[in-house]
Amino acid sequence: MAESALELDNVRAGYGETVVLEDIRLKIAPGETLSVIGRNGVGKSTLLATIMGHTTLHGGRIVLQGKDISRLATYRRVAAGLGYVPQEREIFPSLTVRENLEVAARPGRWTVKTVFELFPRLSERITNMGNQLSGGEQQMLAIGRALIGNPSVVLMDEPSEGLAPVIVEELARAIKRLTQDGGLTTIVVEQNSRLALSLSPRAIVMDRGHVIYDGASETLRNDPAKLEQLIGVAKA
Amino acid sequence: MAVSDIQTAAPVRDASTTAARIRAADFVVKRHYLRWWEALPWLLIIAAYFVFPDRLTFGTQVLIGIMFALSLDLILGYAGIVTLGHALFFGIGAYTVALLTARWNWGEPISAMLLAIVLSAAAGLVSGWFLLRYRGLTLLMLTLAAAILVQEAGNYRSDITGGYDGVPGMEIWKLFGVFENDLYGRTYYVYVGVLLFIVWYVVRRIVYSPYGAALTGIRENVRRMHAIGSPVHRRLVTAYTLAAGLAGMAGALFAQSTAYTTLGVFDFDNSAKVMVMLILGGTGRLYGAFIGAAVYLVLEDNLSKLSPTFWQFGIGLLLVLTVLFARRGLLGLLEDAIKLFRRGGNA
Amino acid sequence: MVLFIISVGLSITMGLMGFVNLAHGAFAMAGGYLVVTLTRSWGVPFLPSLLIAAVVVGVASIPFERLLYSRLYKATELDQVLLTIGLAFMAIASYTYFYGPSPLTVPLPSFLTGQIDIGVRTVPTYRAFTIVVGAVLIALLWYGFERTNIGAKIRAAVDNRRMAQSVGINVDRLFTLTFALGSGLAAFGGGLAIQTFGLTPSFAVLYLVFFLIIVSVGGLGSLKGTLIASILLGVFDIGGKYLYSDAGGFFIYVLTVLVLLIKPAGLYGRE
Amino acid sequence: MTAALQVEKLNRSFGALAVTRDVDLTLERGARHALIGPNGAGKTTLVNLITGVLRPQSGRVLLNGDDVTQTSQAARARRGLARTFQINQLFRGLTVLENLTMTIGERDGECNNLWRAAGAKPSIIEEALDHLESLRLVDDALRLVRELPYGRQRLVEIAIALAQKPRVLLLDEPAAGVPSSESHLILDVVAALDPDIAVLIIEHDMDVVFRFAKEITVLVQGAVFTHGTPQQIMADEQVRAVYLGEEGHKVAGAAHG
Amino acid sequence: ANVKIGIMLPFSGVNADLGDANIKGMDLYLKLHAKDIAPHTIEVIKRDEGPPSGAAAKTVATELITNDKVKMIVGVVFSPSAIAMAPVITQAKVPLLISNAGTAWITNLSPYIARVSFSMWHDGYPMGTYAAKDLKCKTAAMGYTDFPPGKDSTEAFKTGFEKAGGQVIDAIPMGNPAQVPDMTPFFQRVKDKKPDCFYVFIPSGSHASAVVKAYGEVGLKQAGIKLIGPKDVVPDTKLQDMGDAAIGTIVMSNYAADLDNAPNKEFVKAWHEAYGANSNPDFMSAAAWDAMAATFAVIKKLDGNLDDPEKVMAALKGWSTDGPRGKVSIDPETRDVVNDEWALEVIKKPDGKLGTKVLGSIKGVKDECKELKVGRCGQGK
Ligand SMILES: Nc1ncnc2c1ncn2[C@@H]1O[C@H](COP(=O)(O)OP(=O)(O)OP(=O)(O)O)[C@@H](O)[C@H]1O
Ligand SMILES: Nc1ncnc2c1ncn2[C@@H]1O[C@H](COP(=O)(O)OP(=O)(O)OP(=O)(O)O)[C@@H](O)[C@H]1O
Ligand SMILES: [Mg+2]
Ligand SMILES: [Mg+2]
Repeated sequence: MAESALELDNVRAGYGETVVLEDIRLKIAPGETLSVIGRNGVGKSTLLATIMGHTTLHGGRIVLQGKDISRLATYRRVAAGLGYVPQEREIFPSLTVRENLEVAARPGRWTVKTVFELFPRLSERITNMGNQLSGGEQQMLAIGRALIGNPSVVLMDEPSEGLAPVIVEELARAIKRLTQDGGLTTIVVEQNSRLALSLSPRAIVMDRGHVIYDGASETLRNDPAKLEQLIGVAKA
Repeated sequence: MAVSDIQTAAPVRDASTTAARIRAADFVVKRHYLRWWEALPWLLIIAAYFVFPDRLTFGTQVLIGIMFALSLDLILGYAGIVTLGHALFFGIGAYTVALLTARWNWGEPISAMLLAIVLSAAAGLVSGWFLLRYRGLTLLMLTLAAAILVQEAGNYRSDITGGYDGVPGMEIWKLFGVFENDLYGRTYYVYVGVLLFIVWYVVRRIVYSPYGAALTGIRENVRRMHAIGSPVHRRLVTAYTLAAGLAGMAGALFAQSTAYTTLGVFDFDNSAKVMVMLILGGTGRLYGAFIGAAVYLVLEDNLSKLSPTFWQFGIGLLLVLTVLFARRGLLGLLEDAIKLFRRGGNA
Repeated sequence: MVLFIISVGLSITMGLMGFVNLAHGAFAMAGGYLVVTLTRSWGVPFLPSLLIAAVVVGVASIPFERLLYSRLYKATELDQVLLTIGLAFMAIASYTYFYGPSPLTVPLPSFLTGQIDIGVRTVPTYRAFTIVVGAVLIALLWYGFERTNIGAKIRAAVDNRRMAQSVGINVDRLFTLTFALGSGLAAFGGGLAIQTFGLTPSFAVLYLVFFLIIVSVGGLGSLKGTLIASILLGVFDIGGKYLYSDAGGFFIYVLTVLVLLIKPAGLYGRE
Repeated sequence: MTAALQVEKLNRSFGALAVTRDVDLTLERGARHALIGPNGAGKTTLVNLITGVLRPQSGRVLLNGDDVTQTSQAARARRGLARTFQINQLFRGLTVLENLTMTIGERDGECNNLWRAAGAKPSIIEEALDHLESLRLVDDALRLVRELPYGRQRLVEIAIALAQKPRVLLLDEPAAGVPSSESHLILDVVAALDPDIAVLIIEHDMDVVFRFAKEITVLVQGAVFTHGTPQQIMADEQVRAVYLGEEGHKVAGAAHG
Repeated sequence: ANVKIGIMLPFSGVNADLGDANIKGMDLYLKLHAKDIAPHTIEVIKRDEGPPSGAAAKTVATELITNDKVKMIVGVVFSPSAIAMAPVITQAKVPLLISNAGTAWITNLSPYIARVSFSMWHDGYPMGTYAAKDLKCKTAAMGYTDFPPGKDSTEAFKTGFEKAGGQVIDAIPMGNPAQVPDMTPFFQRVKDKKPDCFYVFIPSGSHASAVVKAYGEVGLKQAGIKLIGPKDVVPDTKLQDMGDAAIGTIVMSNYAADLDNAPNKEFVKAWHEAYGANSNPDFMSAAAWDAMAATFAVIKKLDGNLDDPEKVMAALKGWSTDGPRGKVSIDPETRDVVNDEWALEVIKKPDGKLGTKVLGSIKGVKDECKELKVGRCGQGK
């Protein structure tokens, strides 16, 4: 297929009147993983939120597998194949672990069972309420909840935050596996640039609402000076 | 200590940081300063005395309504305690006055009012101590039930309280032994007006004090308040006690100005109405109580004259419209309008 | 039991949807008046009118939900209180205008009047009837909410609306339908209540406190809780009145206070 | 010398799940201690037990040698125990500056005052601004917390804990959500603290842990798994298996080496 | 001259239907008799009496006096309203003519208060006598709504009943007026106690229907217990809705729509013409009608000049009429009404509708509470 899994065309978006993202152009092929890095508050989360339809779109188009979803309600975008792991996890506190998964479930290869295989820790906590989970467990649940919707494109906002290093490794392996043999397309926002750059062959760097680098992760990994220049603390 | 360490850690401060510091400090220091428009309600209250000389009995009820709403604002608006039993304290205040005159023949208004404040505050202290461990709907129902239980108890002993027929023949003595409450209600309008001013001043001091800030903190995030060492329960009980005392004061003035009271003062309706008035005006902003009580009562009065049967429709419509178009109450609407006006002026 | 049927509707709108709906009584009242009109002016028999009223009010509540309630899901409870009290006031005035302030009654079919013998003692037929109807409703709702994950979806949407949409829940439609269900139940209960409580325009607020008590004692959003609370409070109320009439009103309030002091979230509430 | 914080044989379970099992932990004055362990090991629960959010079923918590097991959260805070939350607990509807003045006000007992105006004490405002400045938050002083990006909110969380002038400071994943480029700010601030203050940090970022800690406790399934210097922990094969993994191990080595 | 009169009734809220029954009677009189006082005219100002807490009533009364300058106030459904207003009435010397509020001792509160309606004792006391003597009840239970008129009414009944040799074996407060009118448990208790008669007082709103329903549902009728009470139990306005369970109920009243006298026939006919055949006047409407009649009589007698309150009171004290309720006058001594009382039984009329049949009557009933000086009735002016 020549068609890209997700395409952002000249997107301008923000919160109400304020514009946070300017002129975003992105094309992601099916099965590709894209890492997004950048300093605090530059609009990484806003980028994902915009794809989900949580922000105000001021211009441009968002195309998911050939279908323009720019005007669709969020739940329709999910039906069209998006999955989302928000930065603050946003587990439903008054639902149990199982219910948190069930409300998001859609038919496909991911089921409650397979999610529990990925995160065995969760299956031990199955009757806990969402707000009775440890931070890391919530993170696992957030990821599981996105996967169980069996999306074709999954957006993860800092999925490694709060996870133990072993689990992060496990997660990274899982993502790689999924993209390779599952055809899953993934966009990962990561604070941990080392992890981000090892996770995917391609990375973008954002600054103040713009994409200022789009290219091979390899380049950045091998050139710490350039990386520092792109994401280092500007003022200091 | 730690602070000085940090200061040495950031020895050079660039100009923009300094400017930002000054701006921020300035804002906090000036927050409690009186603004010119804060005189407006008082000017209106004074003006009303001269413009509507034959409506002062009603005017007095409005002032009492404002006082009652103001006491609620302290706990609802600032501390975030949602209660449906505020009429309890209003009622205790009213009955203190009523029983003093009817059973002990003591009709001196000021001492009776002070006693009413003390007793209702005491009731606030005791009930608050027990109830303020709860929140949300639970607290709502508990406060509601508390008021109704007292009401039922009053009805049970209607030999003392006069039940729903009320305590008649209350003899309220002249104010300071000189001023009688005339038919036109001038005396009590002035009297209640002055007391309202005092109450307003006290409440204003409280909400702009560090203690008031702590109440806001509790409303915003209790968990954090616990973690920074705030004695949350004590703070809430204090606020509740104060508000109860002020509500009792309003109740006492109500009983004195009408020289009558029945168990109806404990009604759920009474608690609900004061809450509606406050939200209508806008919570947590001191003047919401003024606008809310005045608008509600004046409208109720006028509409009920216009159509004794259907005035409720108008009030209902007002409430609905307020929620839809002025989410933060009438006061919020006013603020938005002013902001818009300012922006328009600047542009 | 009648109280239960109305309360269960409230438990759905207020408990599950998290909307402080003080206009709930107004929907119940609308149902009551509709039943009166249907039976008296149009000659529709009582039972079909009950169902028609439930459906009509349920459907009629949709525009209310879309135009008014939906704007306030994210607002504070205080705003919700203001809106719904306002609606209740308007309903009272409107119904007074159309139906007058006097209490109305419905003609009951003869098989619902009188008493039936259940062996140990006789009970009023109507009471037995409401109990049966209530039981059927419980069974249906139980199945609907506990067996499917609709209940969980509603709670998810209340917890975090944005996130619920992000997992593919059509929150708007879900809420509209749930609200219509709650209002329809209210109307159904309102129709049933005419016989027991009478029907005046102030119905909209008169029994509100009771609904609130039942819902809070039962625990927000819990069907089981609402059921048990209405039975418990009903038994206490009747027993208390029978034995110690002097202290009549005391009992349910004391019980309410006790339950809530010990279990703040209600009998079956989630802490 | 009595330890700043001492935890003895602490136990706590939720239903059948034992989340804290016979935990012993000592923070000497000036300690720089890290608590690590897999997700759900009970680290946050331990902090909650120490600060009084939760009550233990058995065991004791001593602050400066005094038994505080039965006292309230607030009482412990007033004895100099401060913490940050893993999930932000801020006054979201207030400005950043107010978040701090309130904290300082409660610390100094200023909030018992019903009569003086809140802004009347310049020393409080100055101190609050100092804290903000150390975390580069002065420009945001008058913004509402809820309008800040997540990373900045994390910094406010830390500023509040610092403003309590604690003697024992518990940091629950302070760097989570703060980009690595800014997490050093946090370390700088903590490093600049009075060396007498005992600090316990919970972190999954091994960069931070190994740069900061002089002592590490590993918690697994509610119990202390092992305890030692960073070198010892790094060398521990079992810790690597249950927690660090290959990558984490490498990082730990890099940070320390 | 143009005479300004204030009318205060509850037009909104839970008890709006009581105000409705009153105002319809007054409006009807005003419409039909406006010419009677020519060349004078009357201007009525209607105000909402508010909830039965008294507070609103006092404010409203004050404003009617100070702002609208009315010469007289007519109406008032709730006793607390009248009690709260009393000091204002005394202070301002604006006479109050009560058309409904029934607590017996209200007229003692001010020399400027008179009543044309009834006190709780007017129905209750004779009912007690009648139950013991004519209905041959040896024992009775009493059930009442737990607020002052309820206590008043049962007190009156008990006094009359026990004087005539009966014995009250149970007195049951049945909740306050705002509570759910679920009467079943109380009625069950009465059933188990097996008295001969069951005297019930409830405010005549939705509680009335509930009483009759509970009476039918619990099966007191089959158990041979007679339901008796003041007219509030089966007011004419609600009678048709009550169903057959109401048949056989015996009440004591100063009025029934079916009373067979000329003025009443006219009154009922005019009523049907004005408000439709399905609407019926009840004892409140009749009292309200008489209140207007008394007002008009005063205007005529004083030739339109009501400035002197003493003269108004004097005119009221001497007033009497032959109205729908039969012969009615105001006792100059107590300023309370003197009227005939009728013992009525609910029957099914030939046309299938429910109606009442007169079983007996007692002429010229005064307020026994004041005669016997019971409690507060004995105090005051
Ligand atoms: N709800 C909101 N309303 C208004 N402005 C917002 C809102 N959320 C974020 N912003 C602003 O949008 C900008 C981008 O924020 P965003 O959260 O996308 O940053 P980020 O790159 O994800 O940062 P972080 O690394 O801290 O997560 C920031 O300046 C922030 O202040
Ligand atoms: N209120 C509760 N009820 C039941 N179980 C709970 C409750 N709170 C926490 N738990 C469970 O206790 C265990 C310990 O949780 P805790 O938050 O202490 O873990 P943690 O070590 O901080 O993990 P993380 O690194 O993921 O933050 C978890 O498995 C959690 O699910
Ligand atoms: Mg982000
Ligand atoms: Mg944790």
